Amino acid sequence: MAQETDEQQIFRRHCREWLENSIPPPPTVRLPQQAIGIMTLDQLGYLQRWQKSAYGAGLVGCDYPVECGGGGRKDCQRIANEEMLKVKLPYFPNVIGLGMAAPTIFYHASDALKRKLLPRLFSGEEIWCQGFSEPGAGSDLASVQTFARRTGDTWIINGHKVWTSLAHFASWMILLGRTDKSEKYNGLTFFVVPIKAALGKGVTVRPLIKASGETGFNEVIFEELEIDDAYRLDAVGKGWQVAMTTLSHERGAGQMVMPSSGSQTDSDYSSIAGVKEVIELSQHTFRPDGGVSAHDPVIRDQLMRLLIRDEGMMQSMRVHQVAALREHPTRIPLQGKLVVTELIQEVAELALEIEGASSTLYVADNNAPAGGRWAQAYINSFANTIAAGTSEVQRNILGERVLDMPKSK
Amino acid sequence: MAQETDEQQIFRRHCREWLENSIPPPPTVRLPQQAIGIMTLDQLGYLQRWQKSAYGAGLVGCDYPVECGGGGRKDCQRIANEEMLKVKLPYFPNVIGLGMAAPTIFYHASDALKRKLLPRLFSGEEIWCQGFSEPGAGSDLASVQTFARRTGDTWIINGHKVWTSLAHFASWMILLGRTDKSEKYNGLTFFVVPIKAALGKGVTVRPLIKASGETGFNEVIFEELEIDDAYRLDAVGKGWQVAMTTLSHERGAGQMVMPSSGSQTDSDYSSIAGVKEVIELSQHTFRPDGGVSAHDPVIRDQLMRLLIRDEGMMQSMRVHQVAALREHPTRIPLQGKLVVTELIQEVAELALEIEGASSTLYVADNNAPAGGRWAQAYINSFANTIAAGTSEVQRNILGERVLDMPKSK
Amino acid sequence: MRQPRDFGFDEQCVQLKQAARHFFQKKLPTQALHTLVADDPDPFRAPVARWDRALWQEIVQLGWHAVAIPEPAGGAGMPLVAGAALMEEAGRVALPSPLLTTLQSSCVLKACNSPAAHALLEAVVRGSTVTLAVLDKNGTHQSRNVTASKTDNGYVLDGFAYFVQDAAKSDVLIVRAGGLYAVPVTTPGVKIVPDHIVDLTRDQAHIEFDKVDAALLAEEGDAILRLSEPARLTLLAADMVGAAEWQLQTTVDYAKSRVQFDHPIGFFQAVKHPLVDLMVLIDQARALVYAAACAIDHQTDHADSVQAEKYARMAKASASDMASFASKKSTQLHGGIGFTWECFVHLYAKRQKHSQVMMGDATYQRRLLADIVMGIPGGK
Amino acid sequence: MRQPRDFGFDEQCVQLKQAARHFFQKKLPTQALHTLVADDPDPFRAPVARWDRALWQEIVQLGWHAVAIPEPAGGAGMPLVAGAALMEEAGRVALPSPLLTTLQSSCVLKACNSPAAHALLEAVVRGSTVTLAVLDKNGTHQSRNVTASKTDNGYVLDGFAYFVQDAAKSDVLIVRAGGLYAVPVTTPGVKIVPDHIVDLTRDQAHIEFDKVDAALLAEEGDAILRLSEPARLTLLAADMVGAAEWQLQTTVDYAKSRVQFDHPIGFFQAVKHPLVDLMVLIDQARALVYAAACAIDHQTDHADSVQAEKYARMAKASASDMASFASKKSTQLHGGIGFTWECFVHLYAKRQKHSQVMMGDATYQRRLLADIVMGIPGGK
Repeated sequence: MAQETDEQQIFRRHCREWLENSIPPPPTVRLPQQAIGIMTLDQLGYLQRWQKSAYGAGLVGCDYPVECGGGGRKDCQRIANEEMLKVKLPYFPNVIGLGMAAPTIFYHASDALKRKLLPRLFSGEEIWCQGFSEPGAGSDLASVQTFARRTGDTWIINGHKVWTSLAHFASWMILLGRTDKSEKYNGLTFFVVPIKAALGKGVTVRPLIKASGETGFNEVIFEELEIDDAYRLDAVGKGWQVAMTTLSHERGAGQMVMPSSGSQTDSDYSSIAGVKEVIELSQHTFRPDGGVSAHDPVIRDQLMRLLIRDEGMMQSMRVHQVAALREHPTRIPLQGKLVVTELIQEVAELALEIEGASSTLYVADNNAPAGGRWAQAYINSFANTIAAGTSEVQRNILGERVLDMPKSK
Repeated sequence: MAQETDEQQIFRRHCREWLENSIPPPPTVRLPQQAIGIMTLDQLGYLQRWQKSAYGAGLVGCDYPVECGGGGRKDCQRIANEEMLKVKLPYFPNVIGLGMAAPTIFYHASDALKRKLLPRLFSGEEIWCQGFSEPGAGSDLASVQTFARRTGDTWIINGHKVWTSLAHFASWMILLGRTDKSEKYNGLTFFVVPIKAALGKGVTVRPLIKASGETGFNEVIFEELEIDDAYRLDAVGKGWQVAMTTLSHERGAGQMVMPSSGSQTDSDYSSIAGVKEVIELSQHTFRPDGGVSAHDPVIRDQLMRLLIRDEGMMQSMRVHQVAALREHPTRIPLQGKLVVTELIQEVAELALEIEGASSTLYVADNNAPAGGRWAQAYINSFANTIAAGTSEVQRNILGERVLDMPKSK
Repeated sequence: MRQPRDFGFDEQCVQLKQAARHFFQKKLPTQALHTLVADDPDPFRAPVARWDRALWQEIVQLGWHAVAIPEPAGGAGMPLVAGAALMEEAGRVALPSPLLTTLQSSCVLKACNSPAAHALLEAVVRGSTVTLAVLDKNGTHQSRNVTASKTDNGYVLDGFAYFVQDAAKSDVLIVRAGGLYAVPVTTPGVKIVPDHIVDLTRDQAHIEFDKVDAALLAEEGDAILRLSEPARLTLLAADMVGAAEWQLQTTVDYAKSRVQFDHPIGFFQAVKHPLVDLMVLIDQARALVYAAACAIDHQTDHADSVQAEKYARMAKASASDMASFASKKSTQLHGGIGFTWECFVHLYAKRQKHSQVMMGDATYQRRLLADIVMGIPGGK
Repeated sequence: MRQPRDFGFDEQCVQLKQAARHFFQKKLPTQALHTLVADDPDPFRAPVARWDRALWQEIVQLGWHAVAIPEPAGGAGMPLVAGAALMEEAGRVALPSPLLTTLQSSCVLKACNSPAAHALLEAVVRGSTVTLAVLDKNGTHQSRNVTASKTDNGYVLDGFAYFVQDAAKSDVLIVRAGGLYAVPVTTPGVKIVPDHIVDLTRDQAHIEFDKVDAALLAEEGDAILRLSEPARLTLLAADMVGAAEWQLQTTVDYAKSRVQFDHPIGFFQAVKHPLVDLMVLIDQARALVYAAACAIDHQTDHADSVQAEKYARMAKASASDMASFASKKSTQLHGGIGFTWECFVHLYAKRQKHSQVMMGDATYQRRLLADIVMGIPGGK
């Protein structure tokens, strides 16, 4: 067990002290469950104020160099996150920026670009979105067709990106584009694109409606958009390698720890997937014969199955934090996305079974249990098991990168 | 609904009348659950006497031509089987012969060979085995390496077959061999091989021990065995096509209905997979807290899940019998092997859970519930989910042949 | 009684199934369904029943709404297996209509065996649509949520009923208030409050009864409901089986046409194998639906009706698990498009979710099945 | 009490785990295990314990058998998390030995807190092996299957105990007879009847006590057993996790080397994906084992011990489901070779099946977990 460094110890104290007096007031608007569900400027504004405040105190971007707007510390983001998990806080709104754009920029952009982009990314003043998926490029990301053709020092972009969360608020997009049609992987190049500035001038953002009836994703269409070559990351034709940096961070298996706040701790079970809420739900919903759901032994068994998986998942992340127990660098982190998204789906489905007849009621119905939250959660759960690498692709990745089995494609 | 033909009606009456007075006496030796488990000559002799008697009465091979030893009837084997299902009978021992060798010979052998082989196959006097699998050719059957080289009108065979049920009793083997190493599928040729006559003269049969500790399968080794070219089926290089006839019959999706007896009917639930026995078992076994297993609501739920699948499987075979409901010719029959073998496995596993601590006891232990049958059944269940096309291969076949999806290999 | 091996699928019954398949596929292709029910994605839209009344009139003219009503009452007098086959085809197009509620209500009315019930059956034959108002706020039959008082002219009902299916498409309510009562929806004092529901292909309401005149159909309401429960479960499960077959075929089609990694995705076993498993689940559930319908059609004594109830609970349990898996896989395997409003799969997934909990989910059915097969622990 | 984020895996504990891994892998490669325990496939062979006594003596010399015994009694005084880590490595080689029973018995003895128990702990440190004889014929604690009578010199036991683990490898029995009693196996009147069991890597017996002299360890037998149950569950689950990791790695290796259809079979998702799912199950079970051990090591009040029991039941439930899946998939994915005696996978599958039912299966653990988390219905 490596002991904490002096820097880490001092920084941990700093975090604690600052947090003691800096927890933001509760929001006046109802917040979505995740940042990618932000719908209104009111919601965004509240969360941006929190991110800016945490950034100001040095709790965001701790491990990035000072000249990029970071804290210049070593392995301290983890400490800040741990302290931010201990108190009840909102989450950061700029999740694509912090989780994916920042490390990608850090590892692949020019120094000038890092200095230009990262400070306002960390502060949350500029929101980021991700332009990867296309109608014909989902699981098979390398088949993207959005084309960038070069004219001197500018690139002209045409194409169609889909499932871009936060695009309607975003100043910037990280974009994986094609610059050579003759080579699949080596024909890709990576850009940062100032989409807000170009709205109506080559960029159109349109909301996509989810199966739940809500908006939340967007499609972004590029028509003869011109951008400067300075917005290119790494070399022409190296886009796939750059995208791998993005994706490894998205999967929690990258080098840089993502700044994060907002989980609610609980002295007993802090359930990620909402199992605890469903146990609560079962206490005041009824089986078809009128019995309380929480008294049905089969329902109890199913609830415990999910509770055990929930706890097992959290404890396995705890195992990963112990260096001596970490026999493979990405075995546990690469499981996270797969495990949590499937668990959330099953929890929501069990909640509907527990609600029984009243699970038919949707969010607009005054009699819907928990405000119809679980029906909505179930429908939306597929966005999570599909987006950012479907569960099927996640299992390929785990089988290939961790268990070293041959590629399935 | 096509009505029964006159021939069928008369034949059905004949079957009923014969069966009324011809049910064999109970065996004096304990019989294995399936024909491929036959271990002793006593067991074999009892079952051979039954098959010969049923053949003598015209209940075996009904639909084959008279000149091949068959009944020369049209669509009557089904009738005989239905009638034989209604009473408690032993099964036929020559299952590989009846189910696989007979239709293969019928569709691909010379008339002379049909006349020579089929009568004693139907009567059960000559037992058959199947020489397909090899150590390196399991799921990928077409990679068989057992080689037959031609010298004039004889073939010299060298190679190694495994998992050959009944080989220790068999007079004949159907053998898929390689006659050309340069072509995978078109380099195969199909033979019938008189293995019993060649024992010690180019053929060695050795028992393989199963994980349950029992024998039951064999390996068969060919060393410079000479056979006559008359024992070849169809043309040289057409072995794969011939084998497809064998396999489609093995999967219950062939043209010829396999003669079969021996299921036990039951006025209420006639469970194929033994669910009923496990329900019975649960009435006198105990949970770790001392409660009767049958009173545990979660155990009851699990039992009902299996009972429903068991009944669903049987009813879906009933659906397949109704021509007007048969929207795809092999959709239901091709499911049979997959569904029944996986169900049997899960039933055995639940039985072990229900037995609790006493599930640790094996067949030699006097205190083992049901004589240790369920532990043995669980271990042996994998022979069924693996042999004759693993469950994984069965799912490929269903996806490709019934749902018309592209081949996975 | 000995049951026919073919479930009673005689020529008439087979013809009905084929005609219904052809008719529904032609009249309500999925694009038309989407236009009909999914024009407004806003979850807070008004809870208006979206259905095609003209199409329903055609169904009535074909007599399919009265398929299982005995000939003496003017119906087609066909067996329940015909009704199940019809519902399967209706489920296959996710038909928004009062067909299920009307067929189910007919089973209740047949069980009532009273002149009033006979009269209502005749009205059904003439085109009246009927639904059941028999559940309390918890979705159970436990509380006396509606009470009936005898008056000089008949009966008066007071109280609330919940989870009334396709109420906005119905002309008459069968209300549980100790006994069963018939109430035309236009009767003064009936207040139908539509629910905002997830399922876009159905409507649902809770209903207030305020001194509502009603006609007695049967004294022993709960007994009649129990008696008719196997048939009602079977019809519901048939709808689910049909819907699941659509989910299977649509997803298979997608898997054959969507190319990723240079293969149609059906090449990949992670796509292919779950679809095979779904096919197996569907075939078993369908078979149990037919077995249940056949057993109900041929029951003559108590043992028969126990057998019929077993098959019906098996059918609903099996169909519910099938529907859960079908919805999950049809959505998941459609990938990015699968969770959008414009894709059709959510219409079916939502209908299936609704059906899964109606009349009790799989776990509940298995509990009651176990009580029949294994006896009730403690031996009541 | 606040628990360390690292589960208490200090340097000593990590070193133990690494040393154990190295030692066991070197001393008992799977081929040697197969030779040791699977020489005779006949199910009717004599029920003789097959184990390597010399290897056990080495373990004793390393002090690992006493790893969790407090220093005052002469043990290593390490936390339970060290014992769990050790058991995990022992499970990984499917070690036939009295290690599990001795570690579990030590937990019982520690809980007894009596001079006799202290003395027995000291004997354990010196190399005595101990097992529990606490179950009745139904595998439960329900019946008074052994009775104790007080005599002038001490106590005398009469009755039967069942499902005694690794009895043939044990020197001393801890017998439940109201209280808990210590009985050396050589005491006159002790008759050990070996069971014919499925698991080749363990032995098991039922034992007759006929006027057997015994030393009282604790008056309140059931309370002590309950108190030590979380620790015993945790050690058992640790063994299962180690065994499952072997099942995973061995099957992955096979999937990488076995070629069919021109690909190593690991290419196919029907092989690859279940192995990934198994890995996830293992990692969760392992994490819950560590969490349980850590919670037990750091319990100071009632709330802590409730928490410890929760984690321990989670660990055993999780490990049992994991073991079931691991055994199924490791056998199935080995194909034809997988169901032969010569293949190693059945050794582990049989050990796992045995472990799954020991101390109660997953369903049972979940029921007790629900009683803690959700309260007992009816509110006892």
